[in-house]
Amino acid sequence: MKYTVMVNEGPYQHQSSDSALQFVRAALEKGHEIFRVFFYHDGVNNGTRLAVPPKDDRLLQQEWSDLAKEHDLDLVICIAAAQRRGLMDPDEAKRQGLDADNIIEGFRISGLGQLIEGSIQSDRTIVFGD
Amino acid sequence: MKYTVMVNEGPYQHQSSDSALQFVRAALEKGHEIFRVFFYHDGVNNGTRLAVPPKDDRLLQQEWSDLAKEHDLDLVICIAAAQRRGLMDPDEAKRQGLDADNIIEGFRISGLGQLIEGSIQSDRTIVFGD
Amino acid sequence: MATKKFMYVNRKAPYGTVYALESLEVVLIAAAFEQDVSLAFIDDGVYQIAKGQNTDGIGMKNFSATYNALGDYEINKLYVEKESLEERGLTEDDLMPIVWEDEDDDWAEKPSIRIVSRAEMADILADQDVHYSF
Amino acid sequence: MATKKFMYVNRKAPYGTVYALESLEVVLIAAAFEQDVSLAFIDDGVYQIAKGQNTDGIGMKNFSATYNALGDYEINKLYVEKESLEERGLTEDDLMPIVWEDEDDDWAEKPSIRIVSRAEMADILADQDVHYSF
Amino acid sequence: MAMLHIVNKSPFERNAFKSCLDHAVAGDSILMIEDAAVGAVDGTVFSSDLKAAMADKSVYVLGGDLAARGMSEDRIIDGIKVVDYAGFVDLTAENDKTQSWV
Amino acid sequence: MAMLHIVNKSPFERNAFKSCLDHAVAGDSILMIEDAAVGAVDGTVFSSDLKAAMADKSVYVLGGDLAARGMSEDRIIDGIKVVDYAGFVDLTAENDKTQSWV
Repeated sequence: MKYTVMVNEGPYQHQSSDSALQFVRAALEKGHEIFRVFFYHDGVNNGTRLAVPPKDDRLLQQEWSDLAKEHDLDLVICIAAAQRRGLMDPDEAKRQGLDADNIIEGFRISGLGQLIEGSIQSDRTIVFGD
Repeated sequence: MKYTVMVNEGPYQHQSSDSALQFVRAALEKGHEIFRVFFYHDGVNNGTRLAVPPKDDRLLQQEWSDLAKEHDLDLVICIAAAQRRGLMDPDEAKRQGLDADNIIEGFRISGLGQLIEGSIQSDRTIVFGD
Repeated sequence: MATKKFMYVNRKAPYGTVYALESLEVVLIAAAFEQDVSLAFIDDGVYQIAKGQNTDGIGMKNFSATYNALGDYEINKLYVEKESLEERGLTEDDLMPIVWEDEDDDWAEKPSIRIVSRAEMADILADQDVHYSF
Repeated sequence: MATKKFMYVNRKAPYGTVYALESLEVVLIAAAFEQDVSLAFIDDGVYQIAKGQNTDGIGMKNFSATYNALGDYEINKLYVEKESLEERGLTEDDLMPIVWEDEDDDWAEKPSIRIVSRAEMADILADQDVHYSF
Repeated sequence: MAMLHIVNKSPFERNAFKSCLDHAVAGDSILMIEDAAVGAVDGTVFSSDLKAAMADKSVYVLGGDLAARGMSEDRIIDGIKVVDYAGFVDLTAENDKTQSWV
Repeated sequence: MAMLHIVNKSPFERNAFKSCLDHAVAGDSILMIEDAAVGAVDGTVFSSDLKAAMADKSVYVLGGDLAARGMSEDRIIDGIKVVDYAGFVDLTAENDKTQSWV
């Protein structure tokens, strides 16, 4: 089965990101295909590389990044939501005249059309939010 | 009257940041003192300089920054909450071996003791959250 | 590409959270994909299309006029739950008169808002392929 | 510095949101300031101190043991609302046996949890100087 | 020692507003901001609870939040006072302390 | 064309769970995750609503979320099935579509 997963909250504040991560892992283990994970609203904040590993807790942003590398996942951050909240990749930061970017490896920034296309192409769309 | 204001949500996702900003402006206009604004939980995300001015909407992060400059406000971001979520100043980024920082002018990163101290020193503590 | 039935489920008041605004942004993009698009306004979601919204006092962008533009994108199925209105002391008269122009009927203006009962809403939700929740 | 009465109002379940964990982090820091600290567990906040919490299945850190450490910081006023427990089918037996050692009573172990009625909780809240809401 | 209770949640969506009413004591004030503003409207499933609380408490609503959600002032419960942000600040100063029901 | 309803909100805090019950149709399935897991416990002010829904709908709870909140499986309502994340995935595959009541 082919899935598109939508993540609408940032890491830690709500469990959504944790739940989505566990769901995606379980789906992959069962041999399903994750066509795309789309990060919207505060979900864009899952894609920062500036978070610091806590002494005794999970680092969600890194876990998403590692999972993407391991399974060649397509993790897409919505550009409009990202601009409001300050999540930037090198190209977009340059285009906006900003002096830094903060995206972590394994995520890419693109438009909302990627969400719709994901839902059209996939058998199931699963939403994780507040 | 002397106020400490606590902001517990990031910009846009919840109205908390807007409400706190309007409250602080109104308090200043009435001649009250804002001893400190403490950003906790996702509230730390109000302090990024990587957000992009929208065509037709407010840029909350910049509005906080401008207000701080104008009134010499003490805007404090909780370090523990910031580390989880990826909000860094140059010193902390360097200390953690990160290649970038994203704090906007007018905010500083410090510990939770700043919140308690603010509430002890102030006549009123007002919480804005989800 | 296959055509699917997309349902945007709006259950929250506008301005208190960003969901209403960012839901609308998805809807506008979705229009380009030529899918079957419906919007449901349930619970506090009914306030999103309340008429007379004025944000001058809170410094936020008033995006309510955008709902009137949906007709231009051929998005004209806005289901509003009757019980949700009633519980909040509202009637259809409290909603914006959102319309669309029917190309097949000499561009006659027709209402986009369809008031449905909770039971009808349940059936409408059951009849969709993709549910985006805001 | 003046001594104020600080009340930490906990109204949300743990793990679904970060508030319970980050509330506890403030409480631990607050201990150093020698203020009068109380915690209230109201509504879903009562689940924060439910016993037997096990987070193995969700990949999150189980921080519930930290409540047991509060006594060492002389934080021993944990008010739990009776009606909130009852509405959720819970009793005091479902809560962790959080205790503190009374220095003035030969280090006798005493319970930190005080079950109070909703009306009593209202009076306790009214008697504070600073309310942090989580 | 009167308290200002600040509520920002719709009474139709969450239990925070109800919990506030259950814990406010006589003489306290309640201010509705953000999504809670819709709770000021008369003729809702919540209005009788709020009216009961008004017997011994003062109730306020932030006008800007009410207007943003399309609710005009002439439909709110009699006796609820409409304030702006300056009035919000005054309420925090006039009361000895505040509690936010987030 | 059966639907899986995913609820992640405590029924004591928000109206999302109640709204889900009001809109699910016969033959649908309901899965409680995150804070909604506490809704599975028997003897609460919510359990009669949920039991009524179970007359023509299947109800599941994510075991990990139940355990995290200290609720043991022996106190949940009879007939509610406990699943892990693998079971969650199976439910999304067995049903034709899903709706999240966020």
